[in-house]
Amino acid sequence: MALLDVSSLSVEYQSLYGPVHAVRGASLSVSAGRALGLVGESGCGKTTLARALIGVLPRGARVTGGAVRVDGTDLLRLPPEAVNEYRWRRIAIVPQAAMDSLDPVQRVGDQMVETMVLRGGLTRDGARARARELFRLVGLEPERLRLFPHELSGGMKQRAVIALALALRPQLVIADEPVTALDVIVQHQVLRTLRDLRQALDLSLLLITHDISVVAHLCDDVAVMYAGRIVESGPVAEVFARPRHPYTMGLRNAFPSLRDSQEHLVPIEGYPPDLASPPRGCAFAERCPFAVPRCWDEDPDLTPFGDGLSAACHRAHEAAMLRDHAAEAFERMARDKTPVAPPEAK
Amino acid sequence: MPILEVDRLEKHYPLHSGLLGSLVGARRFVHAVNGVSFALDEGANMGLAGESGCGKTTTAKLILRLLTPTGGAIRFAGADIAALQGPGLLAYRRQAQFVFQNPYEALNPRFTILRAMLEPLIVHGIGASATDRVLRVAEALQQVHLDPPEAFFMKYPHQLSGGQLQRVVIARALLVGPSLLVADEPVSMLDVSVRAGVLNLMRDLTRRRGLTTLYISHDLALIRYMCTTTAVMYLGTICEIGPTAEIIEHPKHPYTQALVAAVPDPDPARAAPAVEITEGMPTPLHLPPGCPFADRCPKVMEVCRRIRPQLQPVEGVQVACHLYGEAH
Amino acid sequence: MSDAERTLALPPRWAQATATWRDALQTLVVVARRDRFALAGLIIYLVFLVMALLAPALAPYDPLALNYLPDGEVAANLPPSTRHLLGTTNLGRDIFSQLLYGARAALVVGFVAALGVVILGTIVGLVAGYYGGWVDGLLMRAADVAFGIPFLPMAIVLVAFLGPSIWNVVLVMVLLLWRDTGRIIRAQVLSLRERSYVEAARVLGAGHARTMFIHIAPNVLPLSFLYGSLAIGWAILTEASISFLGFGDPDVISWGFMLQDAYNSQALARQAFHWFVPPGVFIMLAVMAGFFISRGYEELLFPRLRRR
Amino acid sequence: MKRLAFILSRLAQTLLVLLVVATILFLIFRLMPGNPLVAYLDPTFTEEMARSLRRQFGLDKPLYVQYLVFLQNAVRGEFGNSFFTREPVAQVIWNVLPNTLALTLAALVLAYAAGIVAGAALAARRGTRLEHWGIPAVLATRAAPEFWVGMLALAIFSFSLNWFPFGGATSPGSIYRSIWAQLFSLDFLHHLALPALTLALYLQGLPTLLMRNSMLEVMDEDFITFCRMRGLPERTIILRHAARNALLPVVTAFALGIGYSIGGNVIIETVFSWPGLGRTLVRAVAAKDYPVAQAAFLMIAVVMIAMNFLADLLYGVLDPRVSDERR
Repeated sequence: MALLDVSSLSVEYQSLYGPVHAVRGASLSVSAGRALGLVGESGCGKTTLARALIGVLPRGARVTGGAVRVDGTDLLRLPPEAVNEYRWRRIAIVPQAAMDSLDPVQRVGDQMVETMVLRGGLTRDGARARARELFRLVGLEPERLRLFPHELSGGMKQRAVIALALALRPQLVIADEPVTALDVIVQHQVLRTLRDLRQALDLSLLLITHDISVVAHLCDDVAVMYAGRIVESGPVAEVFARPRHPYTMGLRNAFPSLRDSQEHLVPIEGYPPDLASPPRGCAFAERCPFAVPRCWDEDPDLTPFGDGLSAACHRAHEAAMLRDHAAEAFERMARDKTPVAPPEAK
Repeated sequence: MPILEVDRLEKHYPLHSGLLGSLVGARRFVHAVNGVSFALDEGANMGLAGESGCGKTTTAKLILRLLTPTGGAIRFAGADIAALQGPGLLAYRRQAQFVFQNPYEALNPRFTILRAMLEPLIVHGIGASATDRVLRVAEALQQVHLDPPEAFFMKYPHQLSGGQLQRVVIARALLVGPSLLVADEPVSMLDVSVRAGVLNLMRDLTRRRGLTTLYISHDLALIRYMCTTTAVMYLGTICEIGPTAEIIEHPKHPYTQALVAAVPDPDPARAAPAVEITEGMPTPLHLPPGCPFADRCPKVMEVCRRIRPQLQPVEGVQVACHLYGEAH
Repeated sequence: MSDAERTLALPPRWAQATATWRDALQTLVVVARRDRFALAGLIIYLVFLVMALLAPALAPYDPLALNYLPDGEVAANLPPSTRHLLGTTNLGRDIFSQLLYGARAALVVGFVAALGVVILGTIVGLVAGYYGGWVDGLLMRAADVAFGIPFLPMAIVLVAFLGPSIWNVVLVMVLLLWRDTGRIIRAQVLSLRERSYVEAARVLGAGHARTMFIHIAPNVLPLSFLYGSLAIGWAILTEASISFLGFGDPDVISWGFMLQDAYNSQALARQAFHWFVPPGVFIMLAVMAGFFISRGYEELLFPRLRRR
Repeated sequence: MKRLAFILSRLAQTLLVLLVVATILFLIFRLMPGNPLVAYLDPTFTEEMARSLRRQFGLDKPLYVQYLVFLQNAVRGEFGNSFFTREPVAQVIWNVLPNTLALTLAALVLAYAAGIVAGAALAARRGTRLEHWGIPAVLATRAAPEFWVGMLALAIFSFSLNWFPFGGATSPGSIYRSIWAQLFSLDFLHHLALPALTLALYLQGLPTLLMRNSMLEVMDEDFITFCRMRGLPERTIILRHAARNALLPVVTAFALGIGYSIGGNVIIETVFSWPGLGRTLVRAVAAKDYPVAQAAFLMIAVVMIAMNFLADLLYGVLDPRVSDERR
């Protein structure tokens, strides 16, 4: 059984212009000891999803449906105090704004000790010793526990927040864009620390990022999110080598690669839909060169295709053929600004 | 003759430590740019790579005369731009244009797109009549694939997406007919799926017009896609410069090696060998007399801490590193 | 359609710079619609405006004239009645008429001083924030000094020296109160200066003056407006205080003057609430109106404080 | 070391401001229309007597000499004699200074204690009826003229109900062994109550509104969200993390608030006939008693600037980022 199992989760929040459907029936699962990468563009709902998992949504946002099961228990059905049994003890999070996530007027060490004393039932001395141990674990000198957050560099703050996430020995850590604000070299080193920690502590990881390369680097599985839904998921190597959803195909050609000199980038024409009024059919139809009339009317479900692969596309069964045409089709769409006629399906 | 020549460029900021501090303490300086030299031929393009704080954006702003250098010279078509004033400066501003990192901030929120685009025409007195100017704006918008242009005229920046805004910024930069274009992280604020469109557009437009282009980015993959030449900056100096392919495939300077190795690859099969260096660039405050990278360098030698290495040709590129020098 | 035709089909406003003033008024309407308190503030100002304009027509008596009873006695210390709606002062002056005339002083002082404060503060803030360096240092040290001067004592001393005139009161307020607006606008300009569009204006060839007044100023004017509506309140309050202390213009009837008159004429001991309650309420309403409007405006500008 | 440098640089700035304010004061009293002696000189004085008086007050010397003498005297606390009572000015000032400090500090402490609690409560009750009407009510206390509130208080509590004295700081005829005995006597506190409460009512508006805004802002910060994610108890989050950070701007306001409150004392002291610096200033200006006016003004400025400086230091202690700030 999966450690974390999210099914058909929906979250909406109130804006000045009415409800925004940030997450629209997203499903994913993380097995014990595995790392899942959740990739998507900004505004696709991945951060809202993460905050729903830890049970701290922004003001005005609420879960409107679905389930978040940890070891089979649905957290959304538990009373608030019972959720605390899971929060931080089973699932911890390294939030997106890790740089600003520490109280600026308190020493880093005090914040760690506070968490361990109030949430983990440790004594102050025990907590202090554990804080030193955790700092060493994430590659920081224990002396730095005495510093204030503003006295740490960006990479150090990120590591301190990771140490804080590990404080109560959780099984699953959610890391929301853990390296986005960091420089390339620091980024690389923090990612490696995460990978080492995963092995050393047998952690499960849910890594949220917009950067496909980071997922490829660190994760076993990947889930691709678009406009509040998971459109494709499966083992990393399989999904990137043989994508079944046109969005994933498009993304593959939209990134420059450092080690490929002869490539030609192909953009995905258009922009993600406005989630205040999501389209009736497939949210990607507007930007998809392969859209057929059915796509505009009917939102496809995430359907399993064996080997742990799933995709939400009406034409996923023709994926191999679509893949061959993908670069050319996206290119033509970008040039003509109209959906190209889909290759004939038989 | 190169159209743009940057010669031992320096920019030092005095560090403020209050009224009293400036009275008692010695004045300290941040060495943002510390002796950068390179030259660009007409129509050439170059990428300036490096981590944040390495001085790449300061270099760009110096070239655009948004800042004035504290040392060295920038020559555009042979003339030093530091001395430009009044009409001379205005003429230079028609020649050198900038594409900003953050398109959401590069357009005045209180100006409509049309008004924002008319601004450079008004300032430079381009266009015979109001109608003529509007037609020029329409044409420029069409060139960046914002079609039909008049649909965008009365829009305010917050009504457009990031990709559209960056296209407007590019169109506005090209409106005055520049010969040099500097782009500072032109797509880093954009969604991944629209980045490729903006990059392709910039590549097409600059090539077709034969523009001299300088791309500034922390993203080596982007530079590889856009540029034939690359310079890698570290702590205000260029540590390696040469043809892009050579620099990325066979980096010479230990810093370049670390930088290249740190870039994750979308293809999990091609993991790069790791290069160990310590985390975090120091602030450019106390510059050591020797190589600026010495403190983090895995291959540091005794000479590195004494003598600052100069750029010298090594296998088709130029490298500032004692590893490749004559015996010391 | 040809390009030229398309251009001509554009609305005539196409070349307009920015519609700052129209924006400000439109925003005011939006604010009033969203926020009932802001609407109340606007209505209060409108009522006072009508009072001030029509005071001679509405007032039943000359506010400074001594009134007599039919038997020839001075009509002093009368309680409210139909003849004298709010009674009379100890010298037999009609309190209701004084109250109406008082709106004139309040509005003139409030609006003129606020305008002066905002104009001076905005210009100082723009120049200091934009140029930075020693210009900024000098102007901000000047603001420090202005903050180091005790406001009301200085106002009293200056008015005492310059002579008790309503315009001196206004002048003193402008000289001393620009500091708040100046600092806020400077901070805003400093943050705007970091925005690329200000650099963009420079790269595109705009000079310093053009950058400051065409590109930056429209973006700080909403803030000036906000501080302006607050300053109206402060100015009315200050004028009342100065009058109460006896340094006001003796030829102008203001609410502060009425309160001073009441205080010095033992109205408290006589429990003449009809005399000293109404002017205080009017001052309070005028100041609150400014607060309400600025608050509604603030919530629109800084949505983080929004109540929802 | 860094902290010492911070304190010294603030001190230097404070002294500079004080010097400039003193200079402005000097210039106002020397250059304004009407020589300071005009009020003193009787038209019946002969030219000879006037000249000797000018010499006596040092007014025959060049301006810069007068300025230096003024500064020297100011530092030594020498302000000459009152034009009217002939008392030494220093004596006049020292007599009333404790009253002003007692009134101001009592009101400030009350106002900030109440304001911080009320502001936090308003923030916690966001979107409720309490907030909807509470804020306009607080605004009303800021908008109501202090002297008018004082008049109402006097009319109701003193003249009508007879609970409090009509004014002054002590009952007529009271004699105390020392200034401290006076300040802590019941009689003094009885006199102090009404003016201090009136002033506090006016002053609490600023901390209340600021604390509320600041709390709301802090509660939206990422580090508070992170505390929630860690499952910390709500009490801990609000008291240990949110309130402490939210207090920072309130402390800054305290510094500026002191300025307004000391200035505002002029009003409160006049209404309640409180023998303090403000009332002394008003009476001296009205009577054209320039030596007293000048000294009272300078003293008010000194108290205000000194308190600003202390508030600055307090801020440096509360926020570790400030004293390290490098710009």
